[in-house]
This record gives sequence, structure tokens and C-alpha cells, in this order.
Amino acid sequence: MAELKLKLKAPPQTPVEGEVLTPDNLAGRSLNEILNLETWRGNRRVKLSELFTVEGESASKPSDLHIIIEGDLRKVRHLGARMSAGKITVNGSVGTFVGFEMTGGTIVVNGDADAFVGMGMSGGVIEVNGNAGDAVGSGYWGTRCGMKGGLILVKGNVGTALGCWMKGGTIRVGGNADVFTGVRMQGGTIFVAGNVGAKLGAAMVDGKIVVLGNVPNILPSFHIDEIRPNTKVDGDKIEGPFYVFHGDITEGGNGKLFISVEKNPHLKHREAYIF
Amino acid sequence: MAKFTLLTGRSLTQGVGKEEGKFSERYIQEVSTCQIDPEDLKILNLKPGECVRLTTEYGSVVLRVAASTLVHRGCVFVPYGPYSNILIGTKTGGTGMPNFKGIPVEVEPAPGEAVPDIKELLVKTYGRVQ
Amino acid sequence: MEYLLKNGYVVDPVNKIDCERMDIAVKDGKIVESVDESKAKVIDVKNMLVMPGGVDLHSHIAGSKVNVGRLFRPEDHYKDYEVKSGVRRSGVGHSVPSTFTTGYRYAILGYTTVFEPATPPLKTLHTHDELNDIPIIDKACFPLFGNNWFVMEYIRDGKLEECAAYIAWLMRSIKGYAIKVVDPGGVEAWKWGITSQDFDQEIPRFGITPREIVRGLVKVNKMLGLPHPVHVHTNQLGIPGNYKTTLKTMDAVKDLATGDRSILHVTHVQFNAYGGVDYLSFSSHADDIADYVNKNPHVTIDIGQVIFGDTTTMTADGPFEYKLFNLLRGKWANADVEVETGAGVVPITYSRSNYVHAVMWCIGLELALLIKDPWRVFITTDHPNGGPFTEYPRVFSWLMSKKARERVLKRIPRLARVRTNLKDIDREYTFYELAISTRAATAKILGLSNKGHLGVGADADIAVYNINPKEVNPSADYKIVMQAFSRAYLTMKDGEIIVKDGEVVAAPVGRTYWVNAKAPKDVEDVVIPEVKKRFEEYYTVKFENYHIPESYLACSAPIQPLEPLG
Amino acid sequence: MKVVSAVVCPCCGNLCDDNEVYVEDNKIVKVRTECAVSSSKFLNYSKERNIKPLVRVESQLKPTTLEDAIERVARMLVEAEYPLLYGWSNTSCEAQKKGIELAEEVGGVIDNTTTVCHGPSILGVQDLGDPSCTLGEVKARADLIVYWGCNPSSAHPRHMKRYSALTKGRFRAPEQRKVVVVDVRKTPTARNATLFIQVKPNQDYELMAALKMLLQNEEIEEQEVAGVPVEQIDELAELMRSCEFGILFFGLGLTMSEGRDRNIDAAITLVRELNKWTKFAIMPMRGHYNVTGANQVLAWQTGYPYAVDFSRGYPRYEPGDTSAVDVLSRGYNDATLVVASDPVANLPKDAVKHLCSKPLAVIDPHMSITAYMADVVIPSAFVGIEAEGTAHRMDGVPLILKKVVEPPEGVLPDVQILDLILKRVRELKRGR
Repeated sequence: MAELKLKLKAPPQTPVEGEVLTPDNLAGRSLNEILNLETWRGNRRVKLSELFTVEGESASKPSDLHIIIEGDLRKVRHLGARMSAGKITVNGSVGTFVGFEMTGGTIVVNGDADAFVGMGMSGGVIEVNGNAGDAVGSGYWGTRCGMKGGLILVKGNVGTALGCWMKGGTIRVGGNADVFTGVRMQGGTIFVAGNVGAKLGAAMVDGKIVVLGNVPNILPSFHIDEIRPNTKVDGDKIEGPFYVFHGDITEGGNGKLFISVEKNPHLKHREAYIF
Repeated sequence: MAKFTLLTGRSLTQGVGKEEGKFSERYIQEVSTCQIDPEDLKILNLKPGECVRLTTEYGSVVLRVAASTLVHRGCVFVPYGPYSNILIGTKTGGTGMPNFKGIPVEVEPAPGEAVPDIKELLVKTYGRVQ
Repeated sequence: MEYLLKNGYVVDPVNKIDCERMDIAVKDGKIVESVDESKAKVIDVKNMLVMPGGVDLHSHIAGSKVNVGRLFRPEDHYKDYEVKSGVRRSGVGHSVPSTFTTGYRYAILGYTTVFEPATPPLKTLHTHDELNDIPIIDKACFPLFGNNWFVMEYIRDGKLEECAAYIAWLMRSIKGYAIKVVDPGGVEAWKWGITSQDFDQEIPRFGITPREIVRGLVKVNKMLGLPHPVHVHTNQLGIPGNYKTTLKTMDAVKDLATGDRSILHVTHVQFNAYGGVDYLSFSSHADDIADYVNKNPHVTIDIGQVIFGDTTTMTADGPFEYKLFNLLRGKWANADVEVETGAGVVPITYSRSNYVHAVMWCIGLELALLIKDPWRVFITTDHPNGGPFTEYPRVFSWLMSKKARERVLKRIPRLARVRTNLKDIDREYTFYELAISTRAATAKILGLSNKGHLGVGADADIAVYNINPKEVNPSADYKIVMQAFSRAYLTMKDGEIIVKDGEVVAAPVGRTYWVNAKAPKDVEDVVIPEVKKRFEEYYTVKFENYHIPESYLACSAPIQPLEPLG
Repeated sequence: MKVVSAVVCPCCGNLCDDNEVYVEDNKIVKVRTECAVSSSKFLNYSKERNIKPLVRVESQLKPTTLEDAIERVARMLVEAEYPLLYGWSNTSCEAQKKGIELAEEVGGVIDNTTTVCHGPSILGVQDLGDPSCTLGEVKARADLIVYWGCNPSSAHPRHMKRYSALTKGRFRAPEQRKVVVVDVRKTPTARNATLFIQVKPNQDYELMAALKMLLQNEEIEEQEVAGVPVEQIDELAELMRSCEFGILFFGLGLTMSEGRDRNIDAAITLVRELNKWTKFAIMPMRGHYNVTGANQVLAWQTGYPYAVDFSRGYPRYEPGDTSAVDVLSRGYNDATLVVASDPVANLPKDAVKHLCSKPLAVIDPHMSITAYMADVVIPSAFVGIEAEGTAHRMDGVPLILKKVVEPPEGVLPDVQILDLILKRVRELKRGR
């Protein structure tokens, strides 16, 4: 893979649009051409050369290109938007909408990612090695459709509404997830190794959520099915035992919650409702 | 020190006072007073009119306390305004809206302290004011 | 400013001109006999098609329900946007475009007059505010009367003169243009949660039937001499078997007809021409409707063509939208308006592979093709209910080319093909017929004598399309037709060049028409105080604050009523 | 003495239009209204008034000319790469339109106070829809009125008397109506309710989920939900199911607590469910008198109701990122124009900190708290008192606000001030 190294000269004072920084846009261009590409900083058209130093070499095909970006990119938004192939590595923290509507390729963030990671994505992989913000794997407003495919991995914690309206693909979180994890979920799998906030799986109609840590409560619109010794996430066996709930019943839903029995003794009273 | 839940909201006096002016006595008095259930006040060993320090993960401020049976036990109500804002965070959960209600708050009597003057509070918090 | 459009092929049905090479002279916003060629700006439109500007009599472009559609569908807009540039403000499409974009996109299609067909009187200030923000085109709005308490009470009590006085007062108070009726009585029933109002069924708590409302309003329309017939959206819209209701509604006023003039315009009939008893036995009865229209000159219709793809349905027919929501289970907005009417909004994706949608697609075209007289059937998509108005060129191509229709027919479910007559229809519209249905006839039925033609004295609203009607055979080259109608080579509005080569180059303010309706003074003198008295019991606003001053309209164009009919 | 009747009150989303204002020597001397807030507004509006444009010189606000103030605001906006234009809920639709044009011209973000009141309601509506009606429908038909997380007695003082519980409508007398209040505290509104349900803070969502379960005759595997015994929830479900026309009014208790937009999602879903049983509608209790208008105007001109970003020359909508609190807390904006709002008094501390760290201009009739922090202050006329203009009631009914007295000399309405700024901005941009 050809490597193209971009280094942010200084953290921008106003938001910078990062959607130009994809292998799809940079492949097949010379360094000079890349430096002359334009993007937005606030309402100003600026050349990439104003924002970044660039070294390395581009590839002829997006799938052969690895873009490595260094610096404080917390005000860079839509990085990797609509990318279809290749790889982006960010060494630093990045702003909102990483991998917006991406269809393929890989984005690695060696730092934190702000809200809306992988919004509307349908394929590819996003790996965040720090924490991620709110609404990871959700969808554009009003679409009633979140992430449709692909994989999002977050090593640290995530914010609220993880996988909101999610329809397919997998999200794995190494740390904790805040409230409304899997809200309005319609398919796919969410795995949280840590704790989750309240309202887990609210209004979900399908899909699967596995939580190894603590769950403050289970919504009244879920019914308990059984206790299972283990379960699977994308073929990987996960040891339990787990309480299995289904719901959201008010939505006629058949989503499944797999909740660690060991970490949630306060749910014991629900066992009485197992047939 | 006791753990409470902070609720902020509108009150009629705040609404009326607002129309008189944001520096009117009525408005400032109202928005720098928190309301707590009388039973909770007893437990805290506070009398109406005394000062209390509220602290959340976002900030801390001293307010006057008033007794109100309309507030749930374990809750403290502060009308919207420059004082309550000190206690509110900017996390919007991806919605644009911070949590103004239902925030964990620590309440402790502040006998030696006074409610800060509005202008002092502003200068201290934000730097500039006329 | 004077212009001379030279050497175009002019299609101007009002003046019986069919693809004749001629020049059009324009001066001070009007078509004139001639201009001084040395002073005038000469535009060579050699071998191009020249038509009067398009006139759309039914397109939901402004008002509270349209804005509900905009507000709750960000996903409809975010990929279709217009960047601010030159004279153009920024904005968004797609099925519910923002106001500025609506004006530009109509102008690019060569349309210069568009009427909003449903405004709740109480929220008409909002409608006018939006109309003010739609640049270029002339427009108007039709207030809703079919579920209005005052109207229902006057008709119940047999007080038609009083009803006419009330409507005249309302029309001029809120600056409306025509009497619109949507699901008469059905919306009032829906306000109690009842979703099916039959034409001859009593309306809850009002003691009359929709039939009586429609008849009453047609009589009132004649008494007031309003320029447009009663514009009706019938009961049972969207429901299998509803073609009977449509025929009943048309026939209910047959005896009130005078001469050959239309007294009832039945709108978006595609949605009202269904057979069957459910969505499995769903079928087309376009032939029965067409047959009735062919034999009875007292009605006109527009088609409400369906376009496959995503769009937003919106109508004052709240109960219909509730039923649609129950089928789709997606988003649903409802907006009942006190005393007067309601509204519903539901997004939909019409799918070619869906049997019901495919039949709907056939029905619209069947209506347009089976009704013989293009002066009485108009092309609409009931924007955005059947599809966005930007898809008109596609509809034109289907009407002008059997080949274009067959391309689609091949790809719809076999059963839809079999259960409709479209495959057997050979008729293809000519440019002349198209010009009638989209300009000449619509202007006529709206009572706009200055529009829809290019005779001397007409408003210089002109559309020039880059297509040679003498050379292009639309039947075969339907794609060329579609392209040409998608981007006017030139659009002129009131003698000003608005669109040049598909780009908007000027964006003036268009007129808002309204009818300065009047009833006999002695009747109004009794009725208005009476309305005022009941007003505060019925409404939540003061009588005084209901009135919309003329100054609120960015460019007010009052129209005097015609001589009352019979 | 001049009496102006049918005056629309420019205070809250009720837009009561039956007030009488008595004017003598261009002064309001008396108001006939049933509302304490309204009366205070009309009688006190000129207190704490600043009628001179002000500019910050060496950390002090000093009077200046209107021309100078306009020049400074225009320059501030033209120089900014990402200006925020915030407020807009206490002014006319005409001013809002001008503000949108200005935001478009300077490539800024325009956001209204919706963002911190019913922004989450709009997000809920964008996912689920909006089964609603005008207030006159409630007056005519409602036999069940639910106030959830709102307190009209304080925030919308005449709401019950004019539009809901206590008014006589065509088909319904006050004694035929039942009122339910659901709140975390026993508000003044709750005192007069048929049924008061005290919900635990941040658990409205759970309560609504339980309600939906009971409406669908499903079993709940708990004894109580959100601090409410299941029997009491069942009582509420039964009331809702059996009414003839129900309305759910909701307020900031839902939009500002945990769940925010998802609470509204649940409330709308509940109302959708209830329509299987009866006729039921939902309506947000909008606070500022023309915040509804701000959403409407922005929606028809740009397609989006708030949080609109023009930085790329066309409207973009990404609430949670282009909404005011997020713009401020992420430190995106490098200048702010505040119109008819007081963010320093209303936004969280850290957002205000950023606001005050960048150039700040304020257009407001009052000397608001934000004005005290600003670099430039331009006083404006009060819409609905000193200037005419359109506003939209909480249910979308538009009304024309009247001008009852002249503004102080030299004080212009917002729309004119904004127009002057816009013109100057265009001149500056042409020269650039």
C-alpha cells in the first residue's frame, strides 16, 4: 500500500471539512495536485497546502492508498465521508462524522472521535482506539435508518444513542456505553464489554445487543425469555451466562438483549417471569 | 453534604421578572434562589433564606434556599438563569440540547458564604462585563 | 424593455397556432403586434418550440402542511441542494423544495403560473408569507371550505345566499382565489377519529351529507361568479372501489350545469379511479371516469400522475393520510385546523414492482389518454403527492410516446399490466395537445384571460424549448422531448428574461392573485355581524385578527368576479 | 387616551390576541389582560432600556452612533470564518427572514432558541411525525387534557383558560374535561388536575413505555415503573384509551431531561398508538412567542427548522454539531451575533465562556445580560409593542402583532437594523 502522510500545520480555529481526504479523492493524484485540492475552513475555500504538509506518494487506485494524518483534528469533520476503499489512519483525535456514509475501506483513529462516527455507513471498518462520542453508527436525521453494514470498533467509551436506527453490521465497544444504546435498532449486532446506561434497546424491533457489564434497568417493554450460558457475536463465542430479553414489545419488536447475569443481580426478580 | 437531583425550569416569578429586566431585583432574586422540600431542609439543617452551595460535575455556585412542597423529596429546583447555568454541562448527547433537568448535585449548607452579586458572578465566570 | 423572439415554431392553441414559424413581439411585459426591431432586443429562437408559459392549477407549493413536509423530512433535502449564486438564493429540493428553489425550478421548466390548491383559511397568512417567498411565478391559493362549520350550517339550514356572503367575505378577507373542497365532511368526521365518510352518509353532528355540501358550494360558486369552478377532492380518496364515489360526485351537480362551462373541477382523479374491494383486487376504472367526462362537459379533471420514486404525500384529507400511515407505518403528521379543515402528511416511495403503485401509474396516463378533449384534462402530479413537479417532463414523454410508456410497462408486475388498459392505448399527445393541457386549458379554467396564450395583450409569459417540433418525432425520440422540457432554453415572465439556457438569470417577485368576491350588500350586512358573533365561540383568535391586509401580499393582484351564472 | 383592542401579546407561545392596551402620550398606561406576564411586559417593557448603540472601548461599553455600530457588526461578520447568528425567537418572521439572508450572505450558522427548548421535539418529529391540531380543536372537542413535563400555570398562564381545561368549546364544557398532569414535581398546574402522576426524574421514557405496554394489554414484569405503581399507570392508560378526544401537551420536562429527543419519540409513538383507540393529538408547549415562527420561516426558506449551517453556500443541517450549544462548546465559531435572545442567561457555562471569548454583538430591545458582555450593542424596538410583525402561535396559527406605540427616537425594529447590516456586509464583500 502506498502511504501518503498529511500533517496538520496547526489546529484550525474554525471547522474544516475533511471529506476530501479519502483514498477515493486522493488516489491517482500527484503530491502537487493534492496540495492544490480545495476544502472548506469555516466559510473559506482553502487549499490543502494551507492546512497540511504532505509527503509520501499516492497510489493509482483508492484501494492501494493509505492516508496517514497527524495532528489535532478535533475540528475536522466528515473525515473519510463516503469513502469506498483504501485506508485512513488518524494519529490524533478527530471531529464529528468520521466515515459519514462510507461504503468500504478502513479508518483507524488513534485517539478519540467526536459524535456521529460512521453515520449512515454501509460497509468498511472504523476503528477508534480512544473514546467515541454520541450516536455512533446512527443515520442522517429523518432517514429512519442507521448504519447498514460494516464494522465499528471502539476501544474506549461511547456516548448516548449508540447504533440509533441501526439496520445491519456490527458495533463493538470495549468500554462503557451511555443511555439509549441500540435505540430504534432494526438489525445488526452491538456488543458492549463494559456497562451501559438506561433505556437499553428502547423501541428496537430487531437485532442483538450483548452487554457484559452492568445495566441499570430493563425497560418495562421487554420480557425475559431465558438464561443462556453463552452467545455469539459475529461467530465469536462469548461466555455468559446471560439473561435474554426480547422486545421492544410496544413496537412489535423481536430484538434480543443478552445481559450478563453475574453483573446484574438486581434483575434477579425478572427470573420469576421465565416460563 | 447530601446528594440531590437538580431540576431547572421556568417559574412564574422568573417569567414576570424577566419582563421587568434581567437585572431587576425580582428576576435576580428569583433565579438565585433554589427550592427544596421542607423535610429535606430539616435534614440539611437549613432554614429558608440561608445560603447553600450546589455543586455538579460542571460547576459550583452559592444560592439562597427556599422551602417548597412542590419539589419532590431529594430534588432541588432552580429557575433558569445565569446562576443555574453554572451547574449545567454542555454535553448534548448529539441533540443540541444540554441536560437541564435531572442532574446529580451535591447540596451543602454554606453558612459563611453569600450569594454572589450577578455582575461579580459574570466577571468571575466569563471575564468581561461592563 | 422590448424583445423580439424570432423564427421559433409557435404553439399557441388559444389562437389556433400549431407549430407555425413566427416571431413573438414583447413590450412592457405584454405580447404586442410588433416592436421596432432596431430598438428591441432580438433573440433568435430559430427551430425552437415556443409556447405560452406553463400554468399549473394544482401544486402544493406553499402553506402550513407543505412546511410540515419540509420540516420533518431533512432526509428529503440533504442530498439535493442549491448553492447561492448570482441572483439565486440557496435552498434545497427534492419532493418538498424550499420556497426560493420552488420558484427557480418551475421557471426552469418554463412554468410561470402555479396555484396552491389547499389553504386552511386560519393559516392563510402563513400561506401568503410563503407565496411571497416563491420568486418569479404568479400564484394564488384556494381556501378550503368542504368541512367548514359555517358553510355546513348555512347549507344545512338552506341559507345559500348567506353561505355565499360568508364565502365572499372570507375569500376577500384572506385573499383566496377559488372554493376548494377536500373530502367534504370527512375531515370533520376524522376530528372524532372516524376515517370513512361516504358521499351520502350524514356527517357526525352536522345533519347533512357531502352531497349536499358539494351541491351547495357549486350553487354558491355560481352565485358569486368566481372565476374557477368548485375544485373538489372527493370522498374516499385512495380507497379501492372509490371510482363510484367520484362518478357520484360528478353526477351530483349535473343538473346545475349551464352551457358547456365546467362547474366542477375534480382534482388528481388518479387517486379516485380505483376499482376492487381491497388492495389485492385493486384495479383501474379510469375508463369509466373518462367515459363520463367525455359525455359530460360540466366537469374537468386533472390527473395526479404517479412517478416511481420517493415523495411526500400531503393533503387536507387527514383521514386518508391516517389510513396511508397505517399501511406504511413510517412518519405521520396530522394537522387538524379548528372550524375549517385538517391536513395530513406521509412520505411514500412509489415502487415500480409494487402492484398497487404500478396500477396507479397506469391510471393517471389512462385518464389523460382516454379523455378525448385536452381542454378538459390537465397534467399534474398533484405535486408532491404523485411525485415532484420537476418530473413533469417525464410525464410529457409518456403522454407523447407509446414507446416510452411501453418501456415502463415492461417492468411493472404482469398483473398490473393485465388489469389496466394502458397497454392497449395507442394515442400519443401532440405538442399542440400538450400545450392545451399544460397552459391554454389550465389558464382558461382558472379564468386567467391574460395567461396561457401568446395573443396580443397577453402577459408575456413565454417558454422556449430547445427542440424542433418539425423534426423531432416525440413518439420515437421521447428522451429528447424529456430533455428539452427539463430545461427551458428561455423563460420569459412579464416580458423579462428569467431563464436562459436552463439557468435562472433573474428572480423578480411574482403576483399573488385573489378574488375580490362580493355578495349582495344587504345579505353581507346581516351575515358578517352574525359570523363575528359566532366567531369567538368557534375560534381561538379574534375576528379582527383573522383578516389579512392586502399589503401583506408582496405583489397583490385582485381579480373581479365574473357575472354570476344563472 | 387611545385604546388598541385585539392586541396580540408578544410573550409566550400562547399569543393571546384579546388584550386591550391603553395609550396616552405614546405611553402604555393600562393593559386589560388576564395574564401577569403579559401585563408586566406591556407595563415594564421600557425599563432597563438602553436606547443608544454601544460599543466596547477599553473594556467599557460606550455610546456610539448607529452607523458606527452597524459598521462594526458588518465587519465582524465579514471577517469571521464561521460566525454564529443566534436567537430569533423573540422577534418577527420578517426579522427572521432578514437574519437568514444575512447568515447566507456571511456564510454563518443560524440557530434559534429551539435548540435549547424544543429542538429535541423536532428531532422526534423528524423520526416519527407529528399528529397534532390547532388549539381550537382542543377547545372544541378535548375531554382529556394531559400536561406532561410542562407547567402552563407558570410558563403559559392563560393556556388552560383560553384553550384547554377551563374553556367552553362548541362540543365541550369545562366540567366535561379531565386534566392529567405528569411531572417530576407537583407544579402549580398539578394542583388542579384530575390525576397527578409524579414521575422520577429522567424516567419519563420508562413511564411511557409502560403506558404503551398496558394499552397493548401486555404484561409488565415490574410492580412499579419510574416510581409509579403499575395500577396508577393503568388508570392513566384507561383514561387515555376511553376519552373521545385527547391531547398531550408536553414541555421542557421531556426535552431537557435524559432521553431528550427519544422522550418525544416515545410521546409521539404513544399518541400514534392511542389513535388506534380514539382521537388523540400532541403539541409542544412552545415558550418564546415566535420560536414556532423561527422554525417555520427557516424551514420554508432553507428546508430545515434550526441549526442551519451556510458555511458552504447552501443550507446544511446537522443538529448536534451545527446547533448553537455544540458550535460553542466545540469552539467552532469565531464571532457571534445575538438577536432578541439572552444566551448568557440561558446557556450552560462552558458554552457562554466561548461566546464571551470571541467578538460578540447583540441586537435587543432590553439591556440583556448578554448585552453587558458584548462588544457592540444595538438597541431595537419591541416587536408587538413598538413595531409590527408576524408571529406563529405554538400550534402554527400565524398572527400579525400590532404596533401600539412609537419606539424611542432613533431606535429601529430588528428587521431594519438587520437590513442595514446586510447592505453594509454586501458593500464590504464587494470591496474585498
